[in-house]
Amino acid sequence: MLHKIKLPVHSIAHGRAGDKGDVSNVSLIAYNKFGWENIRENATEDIVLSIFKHLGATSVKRYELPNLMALNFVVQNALGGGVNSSLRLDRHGKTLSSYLLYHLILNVSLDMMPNNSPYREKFK
Amino acid sequence: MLHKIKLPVHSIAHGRAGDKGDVSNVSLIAYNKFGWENIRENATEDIVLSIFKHLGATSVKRYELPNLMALNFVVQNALGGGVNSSLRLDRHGKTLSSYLLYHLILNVSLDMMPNNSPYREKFK
Amino acid sequence: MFNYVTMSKKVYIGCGAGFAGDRYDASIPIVEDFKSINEPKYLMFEVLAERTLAIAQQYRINDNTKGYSPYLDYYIKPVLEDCLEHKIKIISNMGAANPLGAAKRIVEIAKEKNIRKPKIAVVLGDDILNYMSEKDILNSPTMEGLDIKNSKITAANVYLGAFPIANALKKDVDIVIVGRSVDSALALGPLIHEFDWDAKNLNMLSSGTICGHLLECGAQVTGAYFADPGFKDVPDLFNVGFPIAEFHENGDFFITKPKNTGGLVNKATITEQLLYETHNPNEYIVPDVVADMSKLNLLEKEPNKVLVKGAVGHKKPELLKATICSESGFMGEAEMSYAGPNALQRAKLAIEVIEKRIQKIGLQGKTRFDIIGAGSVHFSSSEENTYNNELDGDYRIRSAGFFENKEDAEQFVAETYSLYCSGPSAGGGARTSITKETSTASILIDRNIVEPQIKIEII
Amino acid sequence: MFNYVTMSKKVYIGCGAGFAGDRYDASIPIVEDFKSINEPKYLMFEVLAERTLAIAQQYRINDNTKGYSPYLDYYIKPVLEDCLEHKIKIISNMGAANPLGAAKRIVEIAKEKNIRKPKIAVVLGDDILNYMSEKDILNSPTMEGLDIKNSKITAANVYLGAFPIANALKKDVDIVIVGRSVDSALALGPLIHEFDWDAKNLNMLSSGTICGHLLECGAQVTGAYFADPGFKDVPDLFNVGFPIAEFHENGDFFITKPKNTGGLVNKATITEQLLYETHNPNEYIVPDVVADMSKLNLLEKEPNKVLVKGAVGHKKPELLKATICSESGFMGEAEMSYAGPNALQRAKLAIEVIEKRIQKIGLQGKTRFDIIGAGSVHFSSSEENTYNNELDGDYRIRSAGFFENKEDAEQFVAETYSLYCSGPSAGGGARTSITKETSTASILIDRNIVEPQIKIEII
Repeated sequence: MLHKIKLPVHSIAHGRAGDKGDVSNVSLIAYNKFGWENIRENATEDIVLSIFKHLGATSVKRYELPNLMALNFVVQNALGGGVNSSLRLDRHGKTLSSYLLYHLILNVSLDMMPNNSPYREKFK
Repeated sequence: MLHKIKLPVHSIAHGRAGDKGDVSNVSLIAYNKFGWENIRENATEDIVLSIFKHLGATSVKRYELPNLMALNFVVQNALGGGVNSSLRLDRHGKTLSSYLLYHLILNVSLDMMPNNSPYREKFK
Repeated sequence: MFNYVTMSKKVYIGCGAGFAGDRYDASIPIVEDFKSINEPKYLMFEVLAERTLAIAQQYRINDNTKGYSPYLDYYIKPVLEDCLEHKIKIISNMGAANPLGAAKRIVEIAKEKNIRKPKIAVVLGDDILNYMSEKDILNSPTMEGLDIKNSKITAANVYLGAFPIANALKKDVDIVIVGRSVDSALALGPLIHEFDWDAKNLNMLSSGTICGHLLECGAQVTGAYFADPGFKDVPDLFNVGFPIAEFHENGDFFITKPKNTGGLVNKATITEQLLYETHNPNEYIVPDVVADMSKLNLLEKEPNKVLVKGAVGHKKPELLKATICSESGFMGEAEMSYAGPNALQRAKLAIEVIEKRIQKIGLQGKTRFDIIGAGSVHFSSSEENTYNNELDGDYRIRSAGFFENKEDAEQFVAETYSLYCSGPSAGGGARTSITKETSTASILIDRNIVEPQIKIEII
Repeated sequence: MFNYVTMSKKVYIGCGAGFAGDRYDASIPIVEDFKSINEPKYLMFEVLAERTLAIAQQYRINDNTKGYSPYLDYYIKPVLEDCLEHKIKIISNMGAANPLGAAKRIVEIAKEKNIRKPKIAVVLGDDILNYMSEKDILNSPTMEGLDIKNSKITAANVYLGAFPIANALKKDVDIVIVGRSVDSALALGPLIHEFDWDAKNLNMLSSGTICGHLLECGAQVTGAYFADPGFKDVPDLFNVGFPIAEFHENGDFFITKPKNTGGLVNKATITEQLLYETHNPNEYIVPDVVADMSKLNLLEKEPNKVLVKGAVGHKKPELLKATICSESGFMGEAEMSYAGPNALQRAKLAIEVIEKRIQKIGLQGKTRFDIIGAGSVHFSSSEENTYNNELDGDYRIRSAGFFENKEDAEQFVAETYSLYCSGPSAGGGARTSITKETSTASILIDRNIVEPQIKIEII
């Protein structure tokens, strides 16, 4: 089994955030099937909810798209009221994808990463 | 002679910046006479000019007020054209005092500092 | 196996704008590519955000020739002549609160440019204030957004589907202008028209909807809003090509981009956009179909050209979504920078000063304080951020507050501005702004109320 | 030794505003203190920045009853009644481009509040457009600021001295309103009047000027704009007391602050303010005297009360400074945030995109790009900053540009706004603004041209 280290999910997946009212959706898309197995197993609704909790999130629903190696998280009440009533600088929550990519820490092995990933240095 | 270490002048002096046209003045006021001797000797026109050079400064004139343990630096052309023609966020250059306090590094001993200075920890 | 090169009728749809502030010249490379294509070709512009309609309604009330997208001229002028000459049909929601006004303005532009008068179809019927009472609107079930029971409604528009656009195209027009429609309908409408689908072709309607969904945010599907240098690199982002869909009669489609443009189209860029503003990917609801993305397959056929296939469609919904806008006071925002030694502590003290002043002068309103450079978009100033920050450096405080009255919002921002003389040491770069706010809510309406009201006018 | 408690005639001067955006309620604690003082007492408000006059002129041109400080009501209303009742005379440059209009507005406020009509003296003569030709103005020697030869002048005002204010006070008025005067004259005027100094009392005029200079920025002398937590702590900064000078007939004066207020008055706070906007401290030039600070001594007599003595004065200048304002196009500013992993690189890419777009669309104008959170106020985005920053974190790009036309400024900010769909990954929180710009230049005028034009009117 390959050596694993704790890294932000940014090392093995990417994503984008969208908003509708006070509901945010954040996608998490693996770069390859090894990364996909990791996020499918470990990027749970509970852990994502705990990450967005401080923003007011009350629940998270996860959807899977195995064909596309993608997860979609629908996060309730994480937008401070939504674009029309939020006092946040980022009223749409468009930066929330970055927040998840940084704060979701997983055990990651080299085979989950793209070939050119700067995170490969961490294994040296 | 007391032990000296290199520290920002922020440890032994304070100051304020003002603007008139494209001319900035930045004061440097020692907390006590030991600090005053240090800045009077070492906060030269040349070193202050070199610190403000990247902002476009072309010359620095220094004035002394020994009674007040204060220096006043008049810096030409450091405001990107002055408040009416500057594209800088800080069009008045009001934060330039902080810039000098951080970037002017002097040899500092404990007796030059106020009694409650957080910089005292650096000597431990 | 289906031969995409020879066997198929193809329809081309380019997207020249993905939101109201998108680049005005983005459609030009699409039009250039389309000149050498002989199949049916369409250029869509999506420029209508949720809140835009409330502002547009206000413009219309002040001047009944206005109320369409204020950016109409910017988007239309660069390409109108080429589109008319090369039979590229324009489909857009630039109509906003005044679709007829938008059409008239386009006719004027043609006259100014001394080119032939375009034949324009205008779809009407989205403005439910024309046929529902304020009481019925306020008593509709709400989907999302605030409680609207006590609101003064400034706009109320139902999201129309793609069939009205398809019907409009039957009138052999050059341009179709709508007000509020689901964004993907700007693509689905032409596809219904060209392939002669009916309401029961659910898989086709689903594929057309997904195609429209991928196109509707402009370059977000062609590598823009995707780049993360070193991790996800995108060539020549500044020159990103806006998307073109090549849609085949079997329901499969390609997403690609114009020649000689930057950007990137691959499975990753498509997947990010596919899930953008999507909730349940098995049930992506639009007026014409419930699209199911779960069986989708993406195939990178050649560089910057991805095949999308496998869309499944379920029965259309009985209820349509409408967005209600109402006035909601004023937001004040103000900022001030602190830099250099101990800057973070001075920034924090500045916020303490503002908060205590607000309390002292008795200003009532919801407020929030951030320190930009210390995690502001993810943490307010009262939270510990989880990024690595030093005490020294570059911090910018931001105060934001909602107030019923403009005067209170002005007083609020003045409390940040006055830090110039009355705050911590060496603050600089103050900026303040006051914005009139609109709040929105979504309601659900029986489609049988809406459908009889949809009308097409030809200009 | 001079006994400050018993021997001396004393004059009290408080400062209720140090700039146009200062706190509207700052003067209330000063007025409270003054109620129990029987010596002559004055309340000054300094609210006129360099550029303010150009804007005020525009207001006056549009409506000849306007053009005075738009904040007049905010500053005057809270204290007018108490000032009239307790013989606290108000001295202010709220007149801006229309001192007579300011006086009339104050009379109206008194009427609205149902209090006695104040007797107001108005000093006229600072507006040199009334008595100098545009040609003579443009051919005057320039001191600082841009070349003004090709400018369209929007305002031109000479800085008057303190004697006109003193002469106005001889008319036994409650309030003196001026337009453009040197800020320190708002204090020196009353002192000349009370102590009956003439133009040859150079040391006295110098001490009064230095006193005015210390007061003119409001709380900047009483601990505000001074606090640096842990290094220079200031009690209750949010409630900082605005300054009061106690001026004695021997020319010495104390700087202190009202009871029950926060803030701090000590040698350090005084010295910072003394050198604020001072160039050569041996030659602080105002119309009435050249003040010399080099022999000044500061003595901390009791908590928050500092004695200032030792001012020396030299002969007044022959030339007076005037500020010329002219229109200079539009500034566009726009911002967008990037946060989280690799945020700094995404922010840098965003700026690269904007810069290349500007080049591509051929927008002409001076531009600048910053990354807030990465040293923005001290470094532009093209410079290496010297603070400790990580790649990850919270960064906000800022684009700024000057353009002759508003349309170009709008196009410029649109290039940042369009990053929402066309920029790097996960940008958020865009804001844009367009500001009409004024440029200023300073010229020198023979005082013999100005002095015969100074007039005092009583309202």
